[in-house]
Amino acid sequence: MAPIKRLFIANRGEIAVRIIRTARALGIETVLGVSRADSGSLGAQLATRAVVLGPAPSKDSYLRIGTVIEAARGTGCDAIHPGYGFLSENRELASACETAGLIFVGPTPDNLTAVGDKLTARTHAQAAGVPVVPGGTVTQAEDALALAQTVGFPLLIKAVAGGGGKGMKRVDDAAALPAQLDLAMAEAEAAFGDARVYLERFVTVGRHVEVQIISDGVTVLHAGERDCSVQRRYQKVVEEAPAPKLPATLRQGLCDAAVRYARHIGFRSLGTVEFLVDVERHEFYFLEMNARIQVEHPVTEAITGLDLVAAQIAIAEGRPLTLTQDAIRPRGHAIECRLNAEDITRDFAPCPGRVTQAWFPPLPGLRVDTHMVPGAMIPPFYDSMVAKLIAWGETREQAIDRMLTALDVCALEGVVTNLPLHRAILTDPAFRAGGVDTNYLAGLLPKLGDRT
Amino acid sequence: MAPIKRLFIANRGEIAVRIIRTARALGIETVLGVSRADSGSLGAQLATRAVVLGPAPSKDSYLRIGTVIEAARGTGCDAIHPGYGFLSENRELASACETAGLIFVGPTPDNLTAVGDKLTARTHAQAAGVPVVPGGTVTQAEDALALAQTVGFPLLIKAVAGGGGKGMKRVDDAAALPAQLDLAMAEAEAAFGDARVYLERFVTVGRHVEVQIISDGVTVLHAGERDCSVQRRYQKVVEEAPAPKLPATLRQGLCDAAVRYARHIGFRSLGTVEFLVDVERHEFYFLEMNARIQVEHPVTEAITGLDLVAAQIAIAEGRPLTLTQDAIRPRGHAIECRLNAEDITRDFAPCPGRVTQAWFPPLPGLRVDTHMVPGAMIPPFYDSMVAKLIAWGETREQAIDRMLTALDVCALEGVVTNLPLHRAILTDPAFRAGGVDTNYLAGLLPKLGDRT
Amino acid sequence: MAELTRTDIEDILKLIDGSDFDHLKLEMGELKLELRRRGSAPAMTAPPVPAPAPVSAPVTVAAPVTASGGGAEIPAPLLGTFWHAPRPGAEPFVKPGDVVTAETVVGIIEVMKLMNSIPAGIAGTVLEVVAPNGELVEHGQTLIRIQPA
Amino acid sequence: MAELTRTDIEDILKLIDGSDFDHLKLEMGELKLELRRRGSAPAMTAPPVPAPAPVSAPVTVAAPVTASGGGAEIPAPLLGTFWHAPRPGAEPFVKPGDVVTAETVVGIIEVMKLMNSIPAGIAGTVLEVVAPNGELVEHGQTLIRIQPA
Repeated sequence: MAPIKRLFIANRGEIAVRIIRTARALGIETVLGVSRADSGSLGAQLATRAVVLGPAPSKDSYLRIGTVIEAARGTGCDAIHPGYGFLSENRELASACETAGLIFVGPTPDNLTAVGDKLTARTHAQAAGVPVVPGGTVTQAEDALALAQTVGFPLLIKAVAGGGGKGMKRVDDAAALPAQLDLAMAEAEAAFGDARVYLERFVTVGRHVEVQIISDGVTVLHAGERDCSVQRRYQKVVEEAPAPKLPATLRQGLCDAAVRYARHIGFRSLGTVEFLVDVERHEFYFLEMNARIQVEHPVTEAITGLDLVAAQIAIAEGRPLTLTQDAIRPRGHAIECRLNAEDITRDFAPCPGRVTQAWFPPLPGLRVDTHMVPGAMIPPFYDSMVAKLIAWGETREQAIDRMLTALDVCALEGVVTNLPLHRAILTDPAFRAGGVDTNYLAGLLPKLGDRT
Repeated sequence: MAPIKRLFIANRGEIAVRIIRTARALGIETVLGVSRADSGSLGAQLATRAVVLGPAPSKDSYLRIGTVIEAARGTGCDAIHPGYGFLSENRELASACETAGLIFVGPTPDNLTAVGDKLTARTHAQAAGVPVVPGGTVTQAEDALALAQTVGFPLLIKAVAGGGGKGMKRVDDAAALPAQLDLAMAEAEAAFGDARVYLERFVTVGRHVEVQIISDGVTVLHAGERDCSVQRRYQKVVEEAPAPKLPATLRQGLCDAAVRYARHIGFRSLGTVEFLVDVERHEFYFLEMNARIQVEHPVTEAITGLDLVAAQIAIAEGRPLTLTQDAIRPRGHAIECRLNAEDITRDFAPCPGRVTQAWFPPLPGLRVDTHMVPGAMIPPFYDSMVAKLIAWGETREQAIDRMLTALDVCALEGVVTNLPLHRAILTDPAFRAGGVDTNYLAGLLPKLGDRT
Repeated sequence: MAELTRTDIEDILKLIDGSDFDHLKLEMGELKLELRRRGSAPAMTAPPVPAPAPVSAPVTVAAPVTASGGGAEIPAPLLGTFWHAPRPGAEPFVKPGDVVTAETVVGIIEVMKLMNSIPAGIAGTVLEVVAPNGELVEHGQTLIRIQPA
Repeated sequence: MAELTRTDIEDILKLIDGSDFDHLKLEMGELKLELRRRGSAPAMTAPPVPAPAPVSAPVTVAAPVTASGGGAEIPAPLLGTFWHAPRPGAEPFVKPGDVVTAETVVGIIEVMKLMNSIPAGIAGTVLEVVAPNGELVEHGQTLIRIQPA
């Protein structure tokens, strides 16, 4: 066990502040590596020390592994916390930490390899008995109908040699299959010189549900699930815990599968196993595992009372988990809104600039993770998230109402934000009913013009 | 019923921000009357509009009734919220509002008269059957022993014509009474030309416990009690709800008595009935009623989930209470620390100045009511309170631990504060055991030198 | 949110004092700072620096300061309703071009039916009556502008 | 917490541009702003204004700027360990008084065993080697000061 005394934070924005918060509570000093553009940020002010890694562009600062290692060593740090995004799942950084004698506050390099690419991750899932989207390769037309029996309809035909959705065909019933298959195989042959196609179940109504994993490599715990189905172009917008209207057996199945997966790969740290829940079939499929703290971790913290960053640090220090599965008892409901500096009336164009006012009301049950203060700069170089509002309530309805109050009362001036989008979602009957799927937001957006 | 559209706030500091918070949530516009010294304050920034009432000294700005009325009318307000302190319990302001056709967000002028001076308030308590400190006037030595039977020992002898503790004598038993009484009467005769003396029970071990009243003039509810025994020179430092280690019968007795008192005087608004709890005798005595929102109201909000300011506004608008006593179900424990800009190592000298950093961590269960932002000025003209930290927990211990984390993690720089005092109290075994009396803090202070 | 602290202003003053410059004019958003070395300006001498009320809020200052257009601004000594004339329909106390002494009444501020006469406080010629008739003036808000004699 | 925004600085520049002054020196806490009209200064001409990184943090700027003591400050082009000499015990690349060209190597910055040679970037005379040997330099931190030729 190696207690961390001085932690290098290789990140920025709200997550840097979030990590500093827990480090301060644990009596750990912090050094924040910042780009020039972030040298005046709240994180830089709150850290024990801030060092400039390089100029504003991420590739010249936040993404430079050597610079990060050098900065951590040169400032006397004994550990590196990578936050999320940037280098957080970079195997090379984790390995460089080992070489340099630094603790990487994250999983082992081997863990990162195991979850690093989709195909490897899927193979591990199958080996662990975790369901994946049913499908398979077809080389001859006669095999296809047999496979289609298993996969079900609708299904997708993809060229094995293809990618990026090119030449994908949706088939809704068995009658249409032979003709579509012939066509797809001919096209694949013509385009890639390889006629093999892949048949995969097409999920019409899917929900994005993920399970929080906490593991010291021996004890593997889950802290319940989060529903992140409200997405725009695969970007999560609103998250909540627990997942509303999820049948108990499905919920338990997800959590068990996530633990099974983590145990199978010998995962050691915080992580999240993401699933696609097939609403019509009451089934779920493994999507991927994120081997880092996630943006939406606070909704889990809100219902469990855990400090996930503290748990992550303790695991990195080599402490065995004292927490037990029974001691994790979720209570109430929590919802998170990602406030982004973007203009929803101009196709969500990012709106960098200087914030003139940033005040969030001290509402009971509300937590705001932000790096915004009056005068703070939102640089154009990074993502546009400026604050995460997390509302907790005894019930889902109470949590939503609290969030609406928070949105009404908060003052964030000087930049345009997506606050009206959140208000529209939270007042929308379909969302309030609970359990929307990943198509939901795309369907809501066209109606926004009338309301906002 | 007259819905308030635009509310004039005749106050400053954190309570101005607190009132603006609820007004924003209710869709009510706000005008903040500020002194010149406060024209750049957070409240002035967050209010719909701010007007300068006058120069910095309170008597030339916040305490000017005519100016406040004129400012409220001139800015199109239909109501005035007086906050706490300043004009909050000023009968003249309440009357002037009536005359000017403005809603006073507080009790009626008659209510204010009923609680305005100690003697009237005590008379009302007796009429309402609410216990007061036992005592009575003695004109002859022979009556004294009989009265002393009722009052009990120790008791205090005071000259009726005296005041301010002058010539007070503590008598610990009946044997000592005759001689002390003779002496006291002779001294009173010599000093004031009036030999009459007053005998009053002396409470050796007393706790300050108060009950939150919410009344629309017809329905009188209580929202439980608060313990404010941690005081320095009658200034509350730490408050909590519920009162720890208070026997259930005593708690019920306090709440019933408070409701009885409020009902007796036809009280209509938010108010607090303060009691002295005689720990050794398991009795309690009426002290006074505060006819306004109190500094420590958030601890009640934290355990009940109520928005007391919203309730106060609704009552002022003439809405009958829809809340019922049964619906108020306190849960968990809450504690409040008043962070003051004062130097506890220099006899609590106020430390006005400019705050360079003001950051409070978004800890679950923590609420911070403050008007501090980086660059905020703490003027030397008013009280030195800069923030109220309110921590809620399932248990008292959890609430205290959360508060300690908040104190460790928060960053309030540029001015000296009493934060070390709060840390000392919250880690002190006697306080953690719960149920300290009003002598507690005076006893703790001398030990602080060694610790801080 | 640019804000200068008292210390900042003092620092600037010290720098200007130690320099050869006669005139500094600084405009930063809401803040206008104009400094003129004594003797160099044609108008009245400026007071060293007004009291350091936070400059970010939309609040004018009370002490007479040099206005960009020249002349001294007479601030409201208290909050109330400003009246140009002693009663409705009467002639205003002053109008542009009038010559006043420090004692000349230039208006009335009413607070709760109490009428407060406002003297010019400085001798000169009225340039402009700034605050509208019958409306609320805040403490420190400019009532009239006077070109000092 | 005094902080000037980019707009503020541009406003100040505009004011100075429109004035007769040749030199403005402003010190506010951490911030030092020195402006000299082109042609009036004996030293190198100052760039219009450095990139507006927030000025409150204790971070020196990267682009060469006029130092109060005169001379140009050569900033670290990247973060790493700064070495005065090519190897321990060897003579330092440069010392005060040395005449350098823009290509003269003045030090090495080591990042993960990779040695990056740092050229002076400007011809002149070395005034001071500012950054200590063998210690971490941040991106933009001053390495050495040079009196331009």
